[in-house]
Amino acid sequence: MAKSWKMPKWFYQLGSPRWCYEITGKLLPGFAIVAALLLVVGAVWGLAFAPEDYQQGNSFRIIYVHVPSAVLAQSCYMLMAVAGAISLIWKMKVADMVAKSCAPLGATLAVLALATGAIWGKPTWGTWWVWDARLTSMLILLFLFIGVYSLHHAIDNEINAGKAGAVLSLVGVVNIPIIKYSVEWWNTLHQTSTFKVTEKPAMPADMWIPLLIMVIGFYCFFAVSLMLRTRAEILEREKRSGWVRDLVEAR
Amino acid sequence: MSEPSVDISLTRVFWITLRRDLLLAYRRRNDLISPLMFFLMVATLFPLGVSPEPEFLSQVAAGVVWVAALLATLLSMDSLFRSDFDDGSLEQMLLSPQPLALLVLAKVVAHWTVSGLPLTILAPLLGVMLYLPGEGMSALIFSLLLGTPTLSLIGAIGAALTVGLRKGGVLITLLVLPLYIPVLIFGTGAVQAASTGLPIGGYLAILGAILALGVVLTPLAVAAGLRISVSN
Amino acid sequence: MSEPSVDISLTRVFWITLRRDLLLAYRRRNDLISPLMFFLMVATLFPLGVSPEPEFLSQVAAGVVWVAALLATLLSMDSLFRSDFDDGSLEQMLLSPQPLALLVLAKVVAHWTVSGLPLTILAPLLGVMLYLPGEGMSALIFSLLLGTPTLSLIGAIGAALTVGLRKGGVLITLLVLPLYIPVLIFGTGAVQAASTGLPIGGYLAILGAILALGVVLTPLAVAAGLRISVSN
Amino acid sequence: MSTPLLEANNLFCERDERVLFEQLSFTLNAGEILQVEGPNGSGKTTLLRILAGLSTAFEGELSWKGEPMSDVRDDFRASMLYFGHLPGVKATLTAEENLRWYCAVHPLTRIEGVHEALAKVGLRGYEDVPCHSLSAGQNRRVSLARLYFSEAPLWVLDEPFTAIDKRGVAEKEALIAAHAAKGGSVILTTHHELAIRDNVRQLALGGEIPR
Amino acid sequence: MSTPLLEANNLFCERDERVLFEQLSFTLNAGEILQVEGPNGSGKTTLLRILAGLSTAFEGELSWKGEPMSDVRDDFRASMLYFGHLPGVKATLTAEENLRWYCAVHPLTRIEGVHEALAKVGLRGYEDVPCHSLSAGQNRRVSLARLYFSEAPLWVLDEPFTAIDKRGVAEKEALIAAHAAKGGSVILTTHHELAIRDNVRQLALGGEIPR
Ligand code: HEM
Ligand SMILES: Nc1ncnc2c1ncn2[C@@H]1O[C@H](COP(=O)(O)OP(=O)(O)OP(=O)(O)O)[C@@H](O)[C@H]1O
Ligand SMILES: Nc1ncnc2c1ncn2[C@@H]1O[C@H](COP(=O)(O)OP(=O)(O)OP(=O)(O)O)[C@@H](O)[C@H]1O
Ligand SMILES: [Mg+2]
Ligand SMILES: [Mg+2]
Repeated sequence: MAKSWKMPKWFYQLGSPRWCYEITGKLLPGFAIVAALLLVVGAVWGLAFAPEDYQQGNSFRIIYVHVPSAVLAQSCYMLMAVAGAISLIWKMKVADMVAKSCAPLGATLAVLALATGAIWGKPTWGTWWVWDARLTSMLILLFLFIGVYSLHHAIDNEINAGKAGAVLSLVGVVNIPIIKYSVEWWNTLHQTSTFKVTEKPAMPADMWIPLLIMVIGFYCFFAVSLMLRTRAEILEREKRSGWVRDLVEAR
Repeated sequence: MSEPSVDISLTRVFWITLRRDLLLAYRRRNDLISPLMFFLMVATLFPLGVSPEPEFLSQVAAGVVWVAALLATLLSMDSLFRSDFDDGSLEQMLLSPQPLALLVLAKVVAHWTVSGLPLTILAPLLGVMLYLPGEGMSALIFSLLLGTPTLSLIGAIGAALTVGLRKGGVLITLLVLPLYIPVLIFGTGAVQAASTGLPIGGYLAILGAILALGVVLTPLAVAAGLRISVSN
Repeated sequence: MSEPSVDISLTRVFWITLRRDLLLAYRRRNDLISPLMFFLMVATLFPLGVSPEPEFLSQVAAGVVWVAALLATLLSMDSLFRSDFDDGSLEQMLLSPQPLALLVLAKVVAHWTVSGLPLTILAPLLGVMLYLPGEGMSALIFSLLLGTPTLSLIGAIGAALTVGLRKGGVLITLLVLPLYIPVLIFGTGAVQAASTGLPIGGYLAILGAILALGVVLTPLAVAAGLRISVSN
Repeated sequence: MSTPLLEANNLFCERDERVLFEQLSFTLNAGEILQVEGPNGSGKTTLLRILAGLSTAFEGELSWKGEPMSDVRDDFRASMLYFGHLPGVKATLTAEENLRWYCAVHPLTRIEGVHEALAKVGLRGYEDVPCHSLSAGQNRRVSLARLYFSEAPLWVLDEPFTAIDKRGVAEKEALIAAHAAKGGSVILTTHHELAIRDNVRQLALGGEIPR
Repeated sequence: MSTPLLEANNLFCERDERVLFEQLSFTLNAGEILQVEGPNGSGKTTLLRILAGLSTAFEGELSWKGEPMSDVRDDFRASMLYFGHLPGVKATLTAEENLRWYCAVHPLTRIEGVHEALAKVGLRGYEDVPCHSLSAGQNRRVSLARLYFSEAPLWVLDEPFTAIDKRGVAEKEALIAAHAAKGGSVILTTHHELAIRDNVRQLALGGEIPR
């Protein structure tokens, strides 16, 4: 195992659960407000004011949930793997907690992306499901999330569960490009899909600006839920330490 | 104090561990035929459950054989470290000063020799049973030959991570199957390409590359997984 | 001396054993989703490995779902008695004056509740993913509802006979798969009949009859198998 | 003379062509303790499993209260408590859940006694801990707790003191002696020196018995 | 004063929110025997697994020959023989095959000594029997045979006498004493009363130690 490389001081500070708890406590309200604002603005704009799609009518509006959740699910996996790697190499507790919190969030997002996609698919493609490259790799991503989540919960010992989850998500990271590549190749070989999810529809600004707002809003919302989960995790694991006791008594 | 560990060369440790695992497999040689029978039976169930028509079967043969090989490997994976864990041999392996990744690699090689290799050898029989076009046959064999070791290697990661858990058998499936998908896609891709007269070099090259990557990286992940599982 | 055994009524013993096994399953509730995920994944492997085309998939959907359900049941079967054997609970069961067949039946019912039943509930989702024609859906559900308990019962025989062996996991497949074939044939038959608009009453009646026979006979066979395995 | 509780007549057993015992006959009466002695591998566990009915790989006759064992199997099972090398404790259940299930399938037990029995074996405070988080000795204590609430007249105990600490051993010995004093019977094996002296008979297996 | 072989500094370990030990410090020198004592569940096995490097669930420092353990892990592993609750014997291999493999992966062993060691633990005549056909005690004897041909300076033995008959225990005790006399070190736990008196130090874990 790598001996600790020298890292900047803030990096180690981040590793202290207490510092992390305090800093997220300060950041939380800001993020929460921004998330709420962006989501409301984006949703109202996207759902009520953006123009109708000339082909799909109003059904396209589901894009405002679908794309953010799909994009975020992938980022979430990367975050989980990076946090896992950090916790493995530098034995940083907080990174471990972040990684643990990512798995259920990511799985939820993946389910959301799949569900909205399926709902969207019914009117546009006339079917709930197509074995298209995008869809398939999203499904596999969901499987990976569920795998990490199950492993976390199958191991009783917190620390070992974290390490095991980290090893698995790292292995998954190596595999994700391979999966993406293979699925795409496989699909282009067999199926000439009439609908390409990959191609960005030439959207008017009125359509994509709310989409962008929604995406950013989703990210902020994700940050909020991640912080909340991580904070709960910190309290749970550090409950015997002095500062948590003080905190509880202060309540 | 650590000179003697240099004495026993790493290759020797590898061979002895390989030999031990092959011996273990040989002692329980009735179990050896089981993955093969599973393999055969999935290929039998399929015509029974779906459709026995030759034209239909010959289209799907490559996929069915590959899926069957994948499931057979998966099924046999759980036992890779379980008995070592249960009887304490695994602890002794971890306490050995020899590189754990090396011992792991030896075990995986032994596992493949008694599961993936026989599957590959048996595959043409299945191909015939499912009316696989003759041109696809050699592609089937080569793709399995390059693909099944990767399946064993990836499966070993799942086995290592779940060995400490009671009832790991099904969880391992969950962890490992998503990682198997590229191998499956390139494997069947090769056979289908061959059946339609296309070149298969590209597919085999990719399968080979994945295997090479796997041989280098997975033993490390497996070793890490084992240390985690035992320290539980 | 034997009056107290009359006291504890047989129904109570059945319920308590059932409750215990459900509790055990609940304690490891994460394991519960694993057979389901396996089920889902096999259904995913198939389009990946064979062909993703809707017309093709809709033809084979019934067979693939059934084969996946069968394999998922099979995979989870091995653990039915293994942990009881390993920790000595099985010995205590055999030494109880209560009818062993009854205890066995309770265990199988618990097993089905946490494996076959969820599989049946999940099956429509797979049906949709594989483009099963809408008319076949209810036939799929009913055939699985009648078929999966039989699979659990038959699987229990295999589990009982192999529990004393190290590495039984694969041998059980060998023993059990041939016995599964009739269930598979009538199950997929029902769905295919429904998809083409034919009546399915006959198929379901046969599945029901097999199940009734199984409930009566298999617990006895399982009990005998367990006594043999333990006395080894 | 009253009929003995358990009677073994002319038992013969071999494993892998090694004769473990032959022409082995003995009786066990109510209130007696029979200690099966012998070095490692002399066949003590094998004998106990035969007596309990777990193994059928033997020749000879067994009778229970004067009747052939095969006729009264169920009565015998109801009257016996068996403690083997494997403790019969499910790792994911708590100690209490384990014992409650045992009570359900074994009639001669007092389910009310479970809680108290756990306290007596020193597991107070561990009632809610799943057994896989218990130490080796604690796991065996869970199984031994059955001795406190079972009303089975015959106890068959294979190495009950393994992994138990000294105080635990002394308590269990006292319990065994009390059981015998109340008219119960015990067959046990142990490599410890038994402190009980009353009503104890030895049965030696194997050529050379370490003394 | 020479640097101690093994040094533990301020160890802390808790399991399921129960503190097993805290501020535990001790040293072990060449030629010493350290007996870890404590009732069931006091953390003996946990401590031994931590020392052996099998468990990482602790806080505090360990050092080996004066250097931090993490730097000299491999040297430490090569110098240690660990005997745990699980004997590490494969059931389908014979005793000899089991021990030969052990020799291959552990450098400080004399492979020529395997045969003789098996005879010494009383398994002469059982060389060709797969271990699943051995009794509980014989299985543990297979694993204990390692003590006869290992040249590792440090032995870590968790309940080595479990399931071993009286004569076996006496022999193993003599062996341990001889190892210490030759300058080897031993850490062991046992619920038996140790007959060895020289160079033995006790380390008590848990509140109440049965005496
Ligand atoms: C279950 C079904 C579906 C799944 C799993 C799915 C999945 C995805 C994924 C993974 C992305 C990628 C986001 C990124 O990385 O940029 C995406 C984007 C997108 N999807 Fe879907 N999708 C589904 C159905 C649909 C349907 C039915 C439509 C509309 C016809 C659709 C339209 C889009 C669009 C327009 C984008 C944005 C493309 C871009 O910005 O690159 N999707 N979807
Ligand atoms: N896997 C585990 N998870 C959580 N707690 C555990 C685990 N294993 C043991 N413990 C707890 O740690 C404590 C010490 O266990 P340990 O096995 O070290 O005891 P011990 O001293 O070796 O006892 P014995 O004499 O019974 O072998 C016990 O109270 C037990 O409840
Ligand atoms: N499953 C088996 N198959 C064949 N032979 C066996 C089997 N189990 C035990 N034996 C043999 O039977 C003999 C007696 O074993 P048993 O377990 O009864 O001994 P024991 O007296 O209980 O010993 P211990 O004190 O070690 O527990 C041993 O020599 C062993 O080799
Ligand atoms: Mg014995
Ligand atoms: Mg212990």
